[in-house]
Amino acid sequence: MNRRHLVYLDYAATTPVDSEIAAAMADCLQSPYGFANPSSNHVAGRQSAELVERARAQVGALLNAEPRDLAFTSGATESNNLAIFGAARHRAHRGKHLITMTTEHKSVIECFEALQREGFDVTWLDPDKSGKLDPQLLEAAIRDDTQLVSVMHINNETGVIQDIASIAAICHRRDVLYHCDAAQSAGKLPLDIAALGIDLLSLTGHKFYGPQGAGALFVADRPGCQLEPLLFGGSQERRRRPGTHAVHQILGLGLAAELALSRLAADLPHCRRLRERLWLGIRDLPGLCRNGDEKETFAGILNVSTAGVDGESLMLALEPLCVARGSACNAQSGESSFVLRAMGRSDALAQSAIRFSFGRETTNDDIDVAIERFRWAVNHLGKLRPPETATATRA
Amino acid sequence: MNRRHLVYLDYAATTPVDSEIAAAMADCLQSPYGFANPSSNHVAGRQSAELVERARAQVGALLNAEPRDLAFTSGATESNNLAIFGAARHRAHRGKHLITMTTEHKSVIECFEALQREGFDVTWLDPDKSGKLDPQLLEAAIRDDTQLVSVMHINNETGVIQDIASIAAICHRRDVLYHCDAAQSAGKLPLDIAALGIDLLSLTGHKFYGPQGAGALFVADRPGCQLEPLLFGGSQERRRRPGTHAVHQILGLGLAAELALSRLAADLPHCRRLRERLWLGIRDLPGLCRNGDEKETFAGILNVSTAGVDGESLMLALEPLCVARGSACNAQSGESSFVLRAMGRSDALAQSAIRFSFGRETTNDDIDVAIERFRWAVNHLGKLRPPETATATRA
Amino acid sequence: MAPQDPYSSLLRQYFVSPVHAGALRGEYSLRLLAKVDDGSGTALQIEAGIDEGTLKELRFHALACPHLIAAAELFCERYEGRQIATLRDFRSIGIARELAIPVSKTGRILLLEDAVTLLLQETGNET
Amino acid sequence: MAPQDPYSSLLRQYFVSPVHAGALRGEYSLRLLAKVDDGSGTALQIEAGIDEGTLKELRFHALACPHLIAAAELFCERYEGRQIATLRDFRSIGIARELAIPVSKTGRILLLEDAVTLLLQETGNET
Ligand SMILES: Cc1ncc(COP(=O)(O)O)c(C=O)c1O
Ligand SMILES: Cc1ncc(COP(=O)(O)O)c(C=O)c1O
Repeated sequence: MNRRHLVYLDYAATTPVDSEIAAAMADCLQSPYGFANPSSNHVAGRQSAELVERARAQVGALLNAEPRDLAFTSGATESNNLAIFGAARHRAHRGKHLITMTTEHKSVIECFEALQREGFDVTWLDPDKSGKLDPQLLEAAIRDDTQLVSVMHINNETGVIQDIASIAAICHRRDVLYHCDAAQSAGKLPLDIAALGIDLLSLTGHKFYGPQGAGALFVADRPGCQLEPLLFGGSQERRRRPGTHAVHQILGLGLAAELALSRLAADLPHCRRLRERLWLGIRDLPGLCRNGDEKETFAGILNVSTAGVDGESLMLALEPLCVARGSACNAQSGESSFVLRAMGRSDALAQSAIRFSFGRETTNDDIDVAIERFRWAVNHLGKLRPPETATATRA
Repeated sequence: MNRRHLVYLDYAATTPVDSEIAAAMADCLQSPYGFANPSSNHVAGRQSAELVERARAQVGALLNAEPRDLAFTSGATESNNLAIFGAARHRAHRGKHLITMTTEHKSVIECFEALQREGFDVTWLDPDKSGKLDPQLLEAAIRDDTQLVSVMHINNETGVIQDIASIAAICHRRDVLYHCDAAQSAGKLPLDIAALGIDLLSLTGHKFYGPQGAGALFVADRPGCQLEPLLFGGSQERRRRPGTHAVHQILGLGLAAELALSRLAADLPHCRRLRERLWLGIRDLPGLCRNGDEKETFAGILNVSTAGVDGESLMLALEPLCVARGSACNAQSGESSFVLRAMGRSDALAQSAIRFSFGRETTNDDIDVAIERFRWAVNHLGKLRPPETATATRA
Repeated sequence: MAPQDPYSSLLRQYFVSPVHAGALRGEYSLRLLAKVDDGSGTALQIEAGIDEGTLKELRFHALACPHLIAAAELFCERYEGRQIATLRDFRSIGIARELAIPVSKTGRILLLEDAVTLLLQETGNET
Repeated sequence: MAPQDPYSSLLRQYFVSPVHAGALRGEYSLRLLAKVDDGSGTALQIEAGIDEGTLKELRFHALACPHLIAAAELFCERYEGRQIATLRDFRSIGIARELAIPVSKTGRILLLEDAVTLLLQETGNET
């Protein structure tokens, strides 16, 4: 398959690295002393340390957070693990009740499952059919021994946006820590941590045009918001995350944050236009339905199911489009999406779901190729379908 | 301070990235689809997955290990944590006795300290004065309930090389897992995991001309050698290490492994010549002594103490040399080296220790600058010293 | 361990251009239909147009994964023009090999074997 | 949070070229020596050459961190030529500020205050 013909519409899995950021990272890797260990107490080390601190300030500016409250990690998976295990274990003496949702990313869900095995009591909240969490449900679930709530900002499969301001407010009122997995929203939606009152927030560079393998965890500087570390062995990141800093990676993350801040206002309407174009181009297809709230969904994601179509065959028929079934994480297993199942979709519809996701570098032409290809694929598979097979659209 | 005048002799903290590797990483970051998520089930994703698997084969070749037994991590700190917590917890039902050394890297020591707090029983072995572990001591320390031994290959401060073949053999005979922190040796000394019979081995790219933030853990495929994961949330790396792969990072690590294999034979004698030149140039200085066994020390490290000299002042007087006091990890704290203390050095001598470390790109000129500067610094501080202050060389 | 493209180029070809997809076009003395499904959404049906013991035309419909679609197409292509009796020796494993279906996924095309068996039974009933 | 160079350029200058390091060179009616140490390796001694109540020459020796070396040098430079009595107002904190010593490290130069106090006591003993 010729690379040139690929149309990449899988921005929610990972974005291309911005070319200027890639160049700056390359410079850092190749500069005479840009590589030095920031923990080294010599001139080159101090220069590296300055690069790291500049990046910390850039990420802080993106989130309106104090730079010193940010710890650099290897990505959102690690940030989520550190936040959830770290807070739950640190507050275990106060109580062992935790709350999260069934539609969280696996790197959140599996932490809570592990904590359950450790003896914590976890309440799993379901979304409504549109994928949203009713804040009342959360309010009702909080108990005297509740210590931590983890609800993501943008869902990685459907793009559904949770009302994190209300969630944070409820948590604060009840003296419960609130962790937000913002892997899909940081750098894409405005985020003001100080105003929102979030305690813990995870992000990762490769979802907003920065490098893979570079993330951060915000930890609010307030009593009760402390973490047991997950990794031990050095005083980096105020002992929250030891290990030699990956200077070029952190530099890339910082630049991505800076760029995102300046591009937010342009990126969002761009995505909205693209999504509208895509939806208008395919919505009349038989059996098609849209997954996730139509209004409160991030503009960079369109998730659709097609009744009477096999998801894997649809993926193959869509080549050379690069899109996702569910999310990248369960791409290999071929399971149907647990997120859509939790939203009440039938198994058949959930397994046919395709996620289109796009961003800064996506063009109208890309969308037009996607429309054409998607229409062809659905028609092709429709022709193959045994005549009497059910094609009911609703779950 | 002008960068051009810096002389970088801190290869044990981090090496420069090989320029071809840096270029390949930059290519990957900038290539149209080199960035895709290897877990994505589309053409671009599969191309990325191939890059990851090629790198796995390259690292496997360096170690003579099965590629599938390698898990990519964010560095040796994470690899050490995963190996030690993972194995200790997985085998806890069999017994809770663990063995390590007092001269290990902090990312090993602090894991064992944390395990002690969890209720494990840890035996801490001291080295002899030359920094080496007497295998008999290890043999004697193993009990029926011993599950894991962790002894590093090359010590990061002194360069002392442990006899890991004997250690591995003892562990195997007694059915104890052997973990080796090879952060300082992988890519620098020949390592044949299959022949040595090591169960768990940690490495990190930035110590052998690869990128920071990219490491691996080897986990032998044999019964009893399983790990509890540290991070949860995705099926990457056979569930040993979830999270989106950092493709460019892993690619860089793989290339560094490949390059190291082809350069091993040339790098070692080069380092030996440099170290000889350096030692000959400074050994007559008053109060000077060498730390670590003279023979069984990695040629890329020379660690010396100077009686009657303050370590921090020595570091400053050495500018613009980039060298280390102890290791980068305790550079900020200014503590005297616990490694040298464990080897029986007095506090005064330990705190004056300077680690010169060098490698592939170090030149004779660099060494000559180092000699000149070191001589000047020791003389300068000697002149400042109160006349009657003790300058005894021996500990 | 190397991540392979799970679809061989032959598989892709049969998947994209399944010329035997659809209903029978000709007129035959005997028309048989075998319908199978796995109870969880995957469905396959094969139609055979038969004259004098010969499979004159084979057609299929499928709501299935790419492997099964390609396998059905390959089956139709291969057995058109053959005697009914040759179906007795049909095993999906041969097709799995031809299409280079990864071992872990060969189970996916067992439904084809079920459909062929059913077809044979139907011919037995008719003759 | 920004990692600062822990050594200001003034500190570096005094550290690298401590012109007051060493022993007294001149002849004075009164020579005083104050020796202090912190019990764990750091040692400072200050010598004063005094004529008619004036600190004519100040010299120091130190086995110490850069901050204390630079502070001692700055002290000697500053107080040479002054009256002994001016030593009474000496506080190391002023020097810490001048040398831009990070707050977390100002404790390192308290030994200088001890030495100056000792020097004052010695002059008291002598006069
Ligand atoms: C919502 C969400 N959380 C967490 C992650 C994990 O991020 P990373 O792969 O950088 O560890 C992702 C993406 O993979 C995500 O979409
Ligand atoms: C012996 C040893 N182990 C572990 C590490 C940790 O490696 P990293 O910083 O890549 O996590 C280092 C270096 O920092 C080391 O020298």
